Amino acid sequence: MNMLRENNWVLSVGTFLPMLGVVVLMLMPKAQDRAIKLIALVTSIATLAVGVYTAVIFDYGQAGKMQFVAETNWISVIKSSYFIGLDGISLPLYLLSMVITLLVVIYSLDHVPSPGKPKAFFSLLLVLQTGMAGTFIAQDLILFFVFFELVLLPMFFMIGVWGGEQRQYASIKFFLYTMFGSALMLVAFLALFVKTGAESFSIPYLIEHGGSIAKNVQIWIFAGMFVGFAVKVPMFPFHTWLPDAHTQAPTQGSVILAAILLKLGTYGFVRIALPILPVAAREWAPYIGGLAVIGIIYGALGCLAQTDMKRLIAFSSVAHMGFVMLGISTLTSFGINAAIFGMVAHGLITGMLFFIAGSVKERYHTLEISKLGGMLTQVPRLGWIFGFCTMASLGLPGLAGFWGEFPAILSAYNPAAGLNVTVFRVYMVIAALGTVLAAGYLLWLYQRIAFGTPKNNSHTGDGHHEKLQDVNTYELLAWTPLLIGILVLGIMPNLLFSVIDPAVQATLVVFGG
Amino acid sequence: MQHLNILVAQWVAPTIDYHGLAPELVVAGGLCLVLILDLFIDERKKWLLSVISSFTLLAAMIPVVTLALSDTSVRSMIGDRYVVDSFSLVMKGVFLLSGYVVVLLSSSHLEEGEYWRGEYWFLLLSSLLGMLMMTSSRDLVSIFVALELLSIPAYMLAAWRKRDPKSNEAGVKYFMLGVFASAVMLYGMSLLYGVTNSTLLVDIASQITATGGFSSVHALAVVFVIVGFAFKVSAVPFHTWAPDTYEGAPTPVTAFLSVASKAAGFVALVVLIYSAFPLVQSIWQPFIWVLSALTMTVGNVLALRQHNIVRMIAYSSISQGGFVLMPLAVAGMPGAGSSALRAVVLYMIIYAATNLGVFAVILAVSRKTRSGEVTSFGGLFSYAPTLGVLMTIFLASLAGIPPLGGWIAKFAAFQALLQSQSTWGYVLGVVGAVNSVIAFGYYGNVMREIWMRPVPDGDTTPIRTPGSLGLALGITTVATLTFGIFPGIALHFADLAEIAGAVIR
Amino acid sequence: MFVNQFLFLAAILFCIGVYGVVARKNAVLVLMSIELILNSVNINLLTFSLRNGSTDGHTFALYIIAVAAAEVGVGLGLVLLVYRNKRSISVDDLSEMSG
Amino acid sequence: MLFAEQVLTPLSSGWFLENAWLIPVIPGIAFAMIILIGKRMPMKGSELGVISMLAALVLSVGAGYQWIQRVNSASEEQFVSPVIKSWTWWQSGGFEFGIGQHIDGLSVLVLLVVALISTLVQIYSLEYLRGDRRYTHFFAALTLFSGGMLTMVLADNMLLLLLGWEIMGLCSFLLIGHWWEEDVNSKAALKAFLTVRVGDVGLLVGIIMLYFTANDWTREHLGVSGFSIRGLSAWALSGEPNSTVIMIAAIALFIACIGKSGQFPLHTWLPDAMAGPTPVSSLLHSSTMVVAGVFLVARLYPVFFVGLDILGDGGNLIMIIGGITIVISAALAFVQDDIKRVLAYSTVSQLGYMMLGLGAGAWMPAVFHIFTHAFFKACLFLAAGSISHSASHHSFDMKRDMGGLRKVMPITFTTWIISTLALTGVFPFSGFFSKDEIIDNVGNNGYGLFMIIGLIGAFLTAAYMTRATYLTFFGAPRGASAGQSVNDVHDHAAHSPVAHGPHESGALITVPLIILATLALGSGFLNATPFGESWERMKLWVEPRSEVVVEGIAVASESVVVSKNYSPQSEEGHASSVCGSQTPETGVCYAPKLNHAPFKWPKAMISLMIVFLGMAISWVVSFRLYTKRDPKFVGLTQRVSVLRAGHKLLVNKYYLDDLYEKVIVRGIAYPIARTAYWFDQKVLDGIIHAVARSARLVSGWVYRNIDQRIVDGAVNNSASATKYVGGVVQPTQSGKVSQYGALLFSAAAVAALVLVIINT
Repeated sequence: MNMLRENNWVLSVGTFLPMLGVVVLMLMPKAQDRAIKLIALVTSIATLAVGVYTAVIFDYGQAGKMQFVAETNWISVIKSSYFIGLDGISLPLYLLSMVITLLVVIYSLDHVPSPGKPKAFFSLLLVLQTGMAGTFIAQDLILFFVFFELVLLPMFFMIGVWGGEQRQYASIKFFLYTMFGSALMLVAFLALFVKTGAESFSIPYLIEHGGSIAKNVQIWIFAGMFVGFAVKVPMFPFHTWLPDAHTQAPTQGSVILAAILLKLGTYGFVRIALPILPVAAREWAPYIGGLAVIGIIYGALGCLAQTDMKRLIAFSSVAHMGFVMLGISTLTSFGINAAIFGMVAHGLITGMLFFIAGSVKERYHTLEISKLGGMLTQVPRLGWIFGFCTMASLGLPGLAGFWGEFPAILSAYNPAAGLNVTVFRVYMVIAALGTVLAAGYLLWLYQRIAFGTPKNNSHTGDGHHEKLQDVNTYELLAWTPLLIGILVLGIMPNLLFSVIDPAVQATLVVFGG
Repeated sequence: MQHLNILVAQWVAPTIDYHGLAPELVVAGGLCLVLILDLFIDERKKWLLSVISSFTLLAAMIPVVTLALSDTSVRSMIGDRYVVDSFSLVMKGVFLLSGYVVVLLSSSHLEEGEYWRGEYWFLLLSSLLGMLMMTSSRDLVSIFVALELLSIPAYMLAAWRKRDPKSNEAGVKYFMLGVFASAVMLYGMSLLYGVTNSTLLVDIASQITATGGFSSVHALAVVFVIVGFAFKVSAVPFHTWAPDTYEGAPTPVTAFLSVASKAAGFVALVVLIYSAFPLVQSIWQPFIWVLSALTMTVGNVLALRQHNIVRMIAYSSISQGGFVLMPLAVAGMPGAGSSALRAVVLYMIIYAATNLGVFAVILAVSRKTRSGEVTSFGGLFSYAPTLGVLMTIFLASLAGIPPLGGWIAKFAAFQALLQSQSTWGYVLGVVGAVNSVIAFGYYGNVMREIWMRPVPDGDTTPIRTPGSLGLALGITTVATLTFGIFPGIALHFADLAEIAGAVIR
Repeated sequence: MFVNQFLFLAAILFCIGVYGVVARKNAVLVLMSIELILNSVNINLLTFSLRNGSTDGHTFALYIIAVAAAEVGVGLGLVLLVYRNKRSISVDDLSEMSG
Repeated sequence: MLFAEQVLTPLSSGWFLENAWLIPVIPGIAFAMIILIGKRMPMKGSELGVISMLAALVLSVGAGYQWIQRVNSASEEQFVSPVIKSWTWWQSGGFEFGIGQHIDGLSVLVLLVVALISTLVQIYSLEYLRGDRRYTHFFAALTLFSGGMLTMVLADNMLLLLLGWEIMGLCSFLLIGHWWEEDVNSKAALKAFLTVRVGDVGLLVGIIMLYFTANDWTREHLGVSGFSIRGLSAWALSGEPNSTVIMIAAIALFIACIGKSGQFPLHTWLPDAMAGPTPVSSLLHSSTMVVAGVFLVARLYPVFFVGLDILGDGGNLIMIIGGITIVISAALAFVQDDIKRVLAYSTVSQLGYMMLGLGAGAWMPAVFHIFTHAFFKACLFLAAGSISHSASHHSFDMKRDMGGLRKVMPITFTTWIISTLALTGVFPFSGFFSKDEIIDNVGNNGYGLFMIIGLIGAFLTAAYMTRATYLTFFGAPRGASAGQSVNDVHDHAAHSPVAHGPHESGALITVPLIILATLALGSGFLNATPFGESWERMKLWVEPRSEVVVEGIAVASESVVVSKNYSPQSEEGHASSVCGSQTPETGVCYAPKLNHAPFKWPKAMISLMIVFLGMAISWVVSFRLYTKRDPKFVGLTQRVSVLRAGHKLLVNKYYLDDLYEKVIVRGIAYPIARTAYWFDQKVLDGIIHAVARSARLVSGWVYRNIDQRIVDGAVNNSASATKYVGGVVQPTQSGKVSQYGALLFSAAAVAALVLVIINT
């Protein structure tokens, strides 16, 4: 794989700039509330600026190639190097992580969750940003693993310290689950390393040599990676951490979790598991697809059983990520394109939904669906934005969600050569039914929360209606880019597809075209 | 007798390479100085002794560095019985630096209690001297002498708080079991001598299967010898002393025992395995495999139940020991030898830095809370954020979370296992992976206390950390972070460490 | 040579020593049992040394005797310490810490 | 057979045709503007909606005019190729998705209908919703709906069609739930969306199947993707498709049509959708949106033609569904008291006619019925709205709040009567020319049974409309129409008609009514079969000619087409074509060859007789029942058991809603969802907890057994051990040196023993 190495400083700067912010924050006295927020804001703006600059100088004509590649010695003894690069698959996710972080910071300017401690909160946020961005640019398995794990602790604390009632349980569960997955993943990485002759952890190198590993060995190694990534996604039997983590996490945590963290898993499949172990991927694909559609239906059913708004949105992630995984499991470039689009779209939409859930909680002091109602009369702007996101989430054509969902279903009709067509067509129909269920639970949610008349006991104990504040400036600032993104990507999906496609094609070369 | 006389007549005094022995000599000189000065120094100026001790250790680092830079890569003395090779130099560095950190940890602790300071420093330095010798010993006799030199002062250190029954208990348990274990080990050594007719490790290596195959005596000898050091590294089921001793001993001593003393055990184990037993791997490999799996698992599950922080760390360090044993369980497999050695050395380096950091925080916190309960860490982050963050870093490092030191250590261990490409290696790898998750259960519990729980007694006065403790914290933090983010540095030293004359590659 | 007899003697001493360590409660008796084991080791070493005709075994035995003396010294010191605090030298009384 | 090579005349085109894609874009922009600045406009954004609809109407008329010119420019046996423009929307993974316009007669026809009725309804709404608190939102949604519908109509590929389709669904949801403060409305909105969405699964599946099976062929022969409507049409008639695949795809697509067009058994949402404001019912749920399903069948007719074997022996799915729908919904209309629900069931029934026509190969009459039905049904709804707005005080209950209104509301009454006559198919109103044609053609194509169903439907239609007319306009005024005050249901703050009592509505309401009534009266003459072929303008302009077209990829949409023409063999003025009956040897077909029934007065007279009979019987019964309160009739349904059972069945809407809600949703989905959640919480999480618990158990077990038993057993020291265990609550590490020592040694001994055994 030939690579472009010009301007290779941008990625490192973009990734580690937040760490600089963390260092500065560390030096700030705790009491300097405004200064702390300012530093966090400036850092994330600067990071995004670097990201945007990266996107500007990105050579879209060669989106299939690694660009801005930097490679220096890191841990030469174990043949791992600091090897980073960006291609069309990474670019959208890389940028998304920066955008989401900035928006979360903006939102947090006004909404540092209880118990406060803005210094620690913003520091963790920025550490998270480095971890997320780094995962998307790492081209070395060890580097990938380090970044992949780097997000764990900050998220653990974010849930555990700033979360809801059962935050401690949720945070430990989240952590142990993910840790379990990544421990097996690490073993799989090592096995891969050894089986390719213990030469290098570089992903391009492994792509070149991974195909030669014996089939049954590939299957086992893939199994290890599968568990690691599937926990993060999360796929059906490994998903039970997600509702708890999402529900208990503070709004900001939920947003980041939904928008970026879940994508680390799916990204891992696309970037690592599939291209390096094509033979095993073929063997596993039907099972992944099966778990994906189970996830779609199961997540939807889970949603229907919820009484808590945030938990419902959390379960909807299981269903939506099912579509993403279905796209991936087809092993076709179209399916994977759809999957990556789905990741971005889900990031925007579900991130937005969690923002809204946070604002609802803040205003009504509850997320019990039965206690909410009439949002449109009390806070009409919030209600309409919520409606917009609901529509986007249920896959309305013309909004971003559709372009992740529909092509994924489409691709399942014709999976890659060698996969059982009948099985995937059954998956397709089930997934299509899933879209109805999605419409069902989302509209049902919307109907009960936004429509109707406000419940008397909804926000104050004494039955007295206080004037609820509609969407405020910080929220508007934080949300507008997401809303615009949902709309623009819905109308012009090619903006994204044209970037992803060459890279996906390049990735799938190992499958023989 | 006749024979003996002839031999005595032929005896030529061995030539001593003073450059090679310089680190030991410096430490020996330092401890004599401490012993003598203690007699003359006024009680109020005893802090001078800690300064002398620390400078002794730093001074001993100088010859270690010059030896590392000198052209002669291997210096062997006394008929190859005492060897200064890259492995021993790296480990000497580890011992001296961790000794230095222990001195930093001890000084404030000692100043506040009415302890017998002069003797404390003397014993500490003696034990360290034993460790330095252990790294270079390549003969059963010198290994035994080094072992006792490092152990006997440690027994006394454990019982250091004379009036405290817990401390007494710690010392007696440690002593009784330690002596018993070394007696068993000696019995094994005597059998080993019997079947190989040599106490020199390299000779043992070549003689042990010279008769072709091996008998039950071989197996008994090898197992008993290994048991002696398995006790030292507190491998399950030879771990029973460790929790009680760690809990009862003064905290700086516990730090010393859990880091330096354990590392010394591993040094001996590694030297024996690589120099003396490479050809009888079918005996020790399964043994160490079982020890490793048991140690990780039992250490973890017992740690989960602890309420005392030091006791919890004791079990944690038992389980960490299991991870160090992990690569040794496949060290005899073709192709895995050098990466196993690297993994062990790396693990010891990083574990030393991290675990000492944990103890530094425990010491700092207990200065305020005066409690050993895990719950005493409740709300630490709210009143002592720096300590809270540092403790989090150390615990996360122990749990093996990137980008902190611990992960690369675990990584290297796993790598060695998989490098062996054997089923047993893979199985142990999975056991290790599962255990690294379980371990987070108790590390996470402490983190939870620090970050998410209220302060138990509501006392949120900030903690004042004395300078020496702060320095220790600084050193360990920097090391933990640096080794994690740039693992190349630690790996570089680990990779350099080669045992001269080792048969396993 | 009566090598086997010496070795048997050493083995028996070793076993008695181990039994003593495990079964005796009195700390001093435990110490003595350990001495028994060390002496069985010495007998072993000397026997092998004589059989093989090398002096290494003798040397080793001398070292063990010297170190054993130091060990016993420390051990008795510790026992004394315990006795002062607890007025008992039963090792089983030292079980304050457990779990 | 004579193969005549001839160069056909170039087809004319024009600006309006070439730029027809602007038509949906205009409302789209208007929608965005209403959302953004609507509230600040003098008329709260409604003017933007109306203006955009007027613009769309003008463009549509222009396009229609130029399309007629284009048809006229073609020679008689020439295939009038649609004006197609396409751009690449996005591409990925070897897939290319286009966006573009596809204008042919069908598009133009529906375009005109949608643009015209949207315009009229928006004008009507200016008055009808005046003072509504979400006035702006209403116009925004209405405008967006028009944009979506126009997009769908003009779409050149299935994906774009899907986009328009879903936007319509969304707007339907928003508009039905416009007064969402009331639970009923929001529930109806939800129901409508979900029911349609169930059908949409079929659309998704169908589109996907067609794409994958057709793509290679369309790429090769036409250079378009498998989403292209033109490509799919040609592919379906090429003899290429596997009959099973195309059948499944057609069924899948038809399921979507069932949902959207309210066909049996998914029709239940449509009557509930009447919870929306009347203009919405008039626009979406009678004249335009609900015909989307019919439109889809007409649009992809070749696919259905081949896939479902239209014109084959016996019935096919479309006919059967259409036929069932006609009768069951007409029957339901009798038990409704709500005037809008009567009209809703009537709509369902009329959609059934359209489906029946399409299923029976009567493409042209069915499409023409879309056209005529739109006018008279929209008019009826608006008239109903006019009544509720100005007379019955927002009530739609005919029995309670209406009656005798013909004198109070003469314009409304007149337009209602015209539209009713059109609906019932009385000559010379427009319905006669379309509905009667459908029935006629069904019979002509050999489906006698379905023709009888059609006639029964006509009878029922006449009867229930007479009943509704009688209840509304004749007899004595009741309830609100008599001036009694009722609780104000909707929040029409500024506008309160209670003060004036029943009166005629204002010009903004009556003018659209008059326009629509005029069209209901006159539009039938555009395709007046009885007067000979020269009157069949619609057929000329709209029906695609089933000619074999030979065209190169490069000249796909060029005007000059070289056609290998089969010799015209005149049968009712049409050339016989192989299209649809066999595989064209060279070239492609875009439309199957269909028959047209020759018009015969006697047949028409029979159906007219049936209609009049229905009216007469219904009039008599209504008069006796509602005015005279004749005891023979009143309570008849309670007295006669057969009638009672039938009545109960009808009142309960055949229990279909119960089936869906009680059985399927409550009976199956909720338990499954709850079970799944239970599974999640108890089993999956349970496993996790069990693992955690077992880890603790293991640790406990290790304590009790490893640390304790082995130590105890090895050391003969049970007495002190028992004491120790008794003293310590939690069994823990014993803390005793001797036991530690025993453990140490026994472990070493066991290890040595095992290793000795395995090594020697």
